[in-house]
Amino acid sequence: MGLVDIIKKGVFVDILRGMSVTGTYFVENKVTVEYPKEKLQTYPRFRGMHALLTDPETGDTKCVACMLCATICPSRCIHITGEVTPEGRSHPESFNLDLARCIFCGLCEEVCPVAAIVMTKVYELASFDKGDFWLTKEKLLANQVNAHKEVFAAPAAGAPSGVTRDRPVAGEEER
Amino acid sequence: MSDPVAQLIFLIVKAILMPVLIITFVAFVIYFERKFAGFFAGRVGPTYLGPWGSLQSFGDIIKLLSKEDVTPLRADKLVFKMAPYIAFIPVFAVIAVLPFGPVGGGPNLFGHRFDYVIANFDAGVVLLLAMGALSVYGVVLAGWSSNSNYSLLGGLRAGAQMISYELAMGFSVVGVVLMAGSLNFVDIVNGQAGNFWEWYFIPQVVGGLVFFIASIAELNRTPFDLAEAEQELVAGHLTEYSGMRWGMFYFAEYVNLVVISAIVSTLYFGGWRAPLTVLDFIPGPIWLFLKMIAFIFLYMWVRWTIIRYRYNQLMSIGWKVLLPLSLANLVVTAIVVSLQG
Amino acid sequence: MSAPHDLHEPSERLLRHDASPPEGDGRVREKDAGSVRSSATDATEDALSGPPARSGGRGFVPQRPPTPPGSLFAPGVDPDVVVAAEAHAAEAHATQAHGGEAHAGGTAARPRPTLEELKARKARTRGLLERNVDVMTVSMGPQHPSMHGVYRAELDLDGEVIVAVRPEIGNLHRGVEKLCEQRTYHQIIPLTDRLDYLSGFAMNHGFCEAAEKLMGLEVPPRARHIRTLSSELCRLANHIMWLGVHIMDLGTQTFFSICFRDREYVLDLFEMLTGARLTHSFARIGGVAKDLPDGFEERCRKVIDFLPKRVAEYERIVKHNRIYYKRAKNVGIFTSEDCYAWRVTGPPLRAAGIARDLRKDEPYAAYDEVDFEVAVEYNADVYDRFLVRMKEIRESCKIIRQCLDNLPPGPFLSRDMGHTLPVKRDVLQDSAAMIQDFYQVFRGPQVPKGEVYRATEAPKGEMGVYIRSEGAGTPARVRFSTPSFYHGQAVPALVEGEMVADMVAIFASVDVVLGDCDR
Amino acid sequence: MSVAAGRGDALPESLVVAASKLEKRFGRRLLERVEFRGELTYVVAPDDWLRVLSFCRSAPPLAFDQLDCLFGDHLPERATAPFAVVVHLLSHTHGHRLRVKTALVDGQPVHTVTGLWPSAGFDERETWEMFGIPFSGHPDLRRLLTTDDFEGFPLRKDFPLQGTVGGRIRTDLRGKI
Repeated sequence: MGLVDIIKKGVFVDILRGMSVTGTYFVENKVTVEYPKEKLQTYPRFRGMHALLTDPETGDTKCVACMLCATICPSRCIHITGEVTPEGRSHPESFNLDLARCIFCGLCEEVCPVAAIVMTKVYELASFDKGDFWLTKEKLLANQVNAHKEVFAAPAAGAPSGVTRDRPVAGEEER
Repeated sequence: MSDPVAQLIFLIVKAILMPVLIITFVAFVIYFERKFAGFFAGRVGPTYLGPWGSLQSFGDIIKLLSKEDVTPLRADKLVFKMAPYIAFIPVFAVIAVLPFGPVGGGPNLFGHRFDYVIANFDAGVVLLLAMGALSVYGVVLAGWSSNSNYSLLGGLRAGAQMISYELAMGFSVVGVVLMAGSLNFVDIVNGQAGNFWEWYFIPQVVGGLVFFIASIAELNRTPFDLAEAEQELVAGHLTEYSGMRWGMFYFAEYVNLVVISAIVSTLYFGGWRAPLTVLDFIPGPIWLFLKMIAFIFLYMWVRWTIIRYRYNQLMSIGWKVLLPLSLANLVVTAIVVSLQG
Repeated sequence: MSAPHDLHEPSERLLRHDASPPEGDGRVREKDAGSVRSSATDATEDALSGPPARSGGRGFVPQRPPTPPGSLFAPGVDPDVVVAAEAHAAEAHATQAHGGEAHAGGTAARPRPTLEELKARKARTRGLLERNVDVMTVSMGPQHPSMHGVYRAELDLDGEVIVAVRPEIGNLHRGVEKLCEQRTYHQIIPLTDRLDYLSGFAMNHGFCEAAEKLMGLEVPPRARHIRTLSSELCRLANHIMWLGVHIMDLGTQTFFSICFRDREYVLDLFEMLTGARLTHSFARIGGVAKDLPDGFEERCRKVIDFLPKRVAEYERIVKHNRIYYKRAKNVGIFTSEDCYAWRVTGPPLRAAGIARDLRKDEPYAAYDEVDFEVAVEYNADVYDRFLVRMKEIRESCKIIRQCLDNLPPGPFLSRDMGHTLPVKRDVLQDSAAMIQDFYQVFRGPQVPKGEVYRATEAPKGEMGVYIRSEGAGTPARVRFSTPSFYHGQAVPALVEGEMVADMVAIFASVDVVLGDCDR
Repeated sequence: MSVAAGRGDALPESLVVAASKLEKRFGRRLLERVEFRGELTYVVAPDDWLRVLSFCRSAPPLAFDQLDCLFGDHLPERATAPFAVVVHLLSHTHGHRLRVKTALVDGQPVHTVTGLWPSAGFDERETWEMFGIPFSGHPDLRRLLTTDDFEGFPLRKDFPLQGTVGGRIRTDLRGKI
């Protein structure tokens, strides 16, 4: 413990050094995203609330009720009843998804052989009503406006837009 | 209007105005603490209530008032309810003896003499130390009466900590008292008349540092916030408090912050005096206010940067480092003052 | 040697850390210890830190020699520790026995304590441990602000000294192992995310490595590189968050925010890559779910260029801060023997001077193709665990950069029909892939009968996965031998004799996540 | 790159040495020896459990100084001894791993190994609560992960995946704690 160390301790070099760092943070640009006011854009792979896509030819869902998604689902949250239409097409009579059970793993989207079920960019899922978590076929079809553009269907018009903010890039936005 | 009557009226006005001003100021200090805590962490702090969130403290008060006031089943109810007041009231008493402008001299307001101090009290420093010691009781009693292990530990820590730091604080103040030759804050400020190199922080640099560190301990702020050490003791002595009772402790803490920063400026940084005599045209209270703000900011900066000492380390610093340092400072000051005098 | 009568001693002794293991295995594996010393980082700042061996400064605990009053703010420097350390340093310097690990400062070699010295230091820093004192029992957790998750510890306190700890876990038990027995291998992957939810991909990865070992499946090189990259990103996210939480536990709330700010960049990358921020579910049997997206590489490079700078800033705040030094140095000493006995792995083990890293020792994914150093420190205390993690952040950045540089072309998922889910694009275009899709979903992969155990280096320690297969598409028994489970168990051995304030510091320093612990 | 990143299915050399030592010491009391994917498994009788493991722990060529994990298993298709306790050992000295198993009937105790590796404490508690395999000599054999009033042994194959067991709100304790 030399004299230099004692002097350094006496004038609080170590603490002042730390304070200089927080001091720079004090004046730097802030990274806070004030959430309800401004929202971040999700990435194309983001796994949000599900949607069923419509087949533009028939106007009905693309789903053929093959049960793959219901089978692969680790939390067993998809319930499908299939039927055959008069034209001979396999078709889900009911397609229910229990969002309260869903763990958003994305396996249903991955295994779907006709790209009917997709995960969208909707992530604000809180609700006061438990019934809102029971997604029927109609709700899932209506949600396809929020689907990511990159999936295999063309994006439907009228997707809602909010005040969005770009992601901060490390080392760029600040300082 | 005779002079005594005018003085009485002035006294009443000052006695009402000062606490009100301090409380309003404290509300904003709390807001700035939260805002700056955010800034130091790269966040933005409160933004919603009022412009830039500036009314946040008032929102807090409304929230605290509307919350349920829970008293633990097996708490010592009388003590439990008294403790916040015991913590709250003594800190105000010190305000009375702090000068915030020139005292004495000729008539300066409506043809009468207006003293910028509530009480020109000859033993002001003693009052400061006594009241500081009293406010510990609030913490200790709160810890004891809550009937919770965490509270008890917090109260014990607070008691031990304040006693040991009170000593170092007292001895370091004596250096200033010796230099000023008086226990009166007014005389202490008058002793620092002149430019900023006449202030006591240069001859009393060691005492000033000790006083500053001890004052952080007195304020219960990081790195000495062991009494309520959130990460260890949940909230220490405040664990069982809720609603406005908790709010009073919280408020007392910030009143204390304001008062202590005023005291540091008064003892070592010339009080209401301007740093250069050419700047004397700016009134004294403004200088005091600016100095207080600077110290409050410094306290915040320290709090949001560095981490907490452990209990035994705190005690060993208090007894093994700060106390000997302040004693040495006292001896040296005494020798120098007696040689000069 | 095998003396069963040794094992019938009173129960208390068996579970305590002082149950000394039999002789013959106290050897510290000095496996290329010299080469792993990274000397680059901060030579100049070491001057401030003073003598490296310093007593805990616990003057008021009885039975310990009173520490002499040191200089300003310094606790008494234990003369014998310093003498021993200096002797050791001189010896190391003179003989260069360990391969010349003289510090970059050039003046003094950092002393490397032997196991015996560490034991002695531990015995000295632990306070009075009398069982029959009047104790105050405090229940710490599950709702304590600094208990990570829902861990609960009942502390017996003698004043501020912890006399005994009784850990209680299980508040987050979800029965993952039971669920795994009912799910195909593909379905288990999302469940593994939820083990250590702070580093989800590392958990995916560990399970997939085990399953691939069971199946004898080969992973394409591109997939292995993407896995390595993602695992290291997990390590970054985990260690940065660890730093924030650890320093917050010592008293500065600011750290929590600023570290979360930087973790956000990593999570951002994960959202871009996997579609989720925490529960990635990204690894697949035979590869990864998706290829790197456009623009990922550029962003990723920015992050890994940026994070080491940030970490250097954080080190400016805490590394030589006298308070952090006092709070962390010689606190929670856990020697390599203790680590073996309690199966404490990962950074705490590496902080005890053992260069044990499964990435090097039992390489998986692309770890044998990248160049990195195992972070090792020698004092086995909280401070050294901090140093190890900071080094690991830098090394992870290095690994990620190499993965990006050397990313081989080719498939990101094995084309093996029998074991892997097909790539989505193929399913839509190719009927064979569609058949494979149906087969995999309804039956699961083709797995031979047998059992495997595969351990991987998760950010928190070694994560072992045991799978026993009966040949069906679902495993017959899965066991996740997760690091936090054992770290949580070792808490009594870690903290008994320390003080309450150290409980939070030490508990954070071994990095326990309750999802990982309770499974 | 093949399984386990190029390690192949061959046993590491140090493990071969260790295995020969172990076999020399215990001979026919090692009931079964399985090699699979470069991992070595021995099955021992429950009575030999502690003896074999303490040999593994202390004999220098084996020197298994770390217990990687200990857990139970249930094989209802095995009529005689449907339960198993599996131990994974790791030697930091040599860097090899070993698996040791024992087969048990329902309720048959097996000796604790907490004296050899303290880290077995939680493992054995978990095995006991999940499979009902008692460990004689364990210092603190209580439920670990489930609630105190949990009934049954959840990881047995006959235990249902869904349903409610235990975890009731203890109204009977109201006012007493």
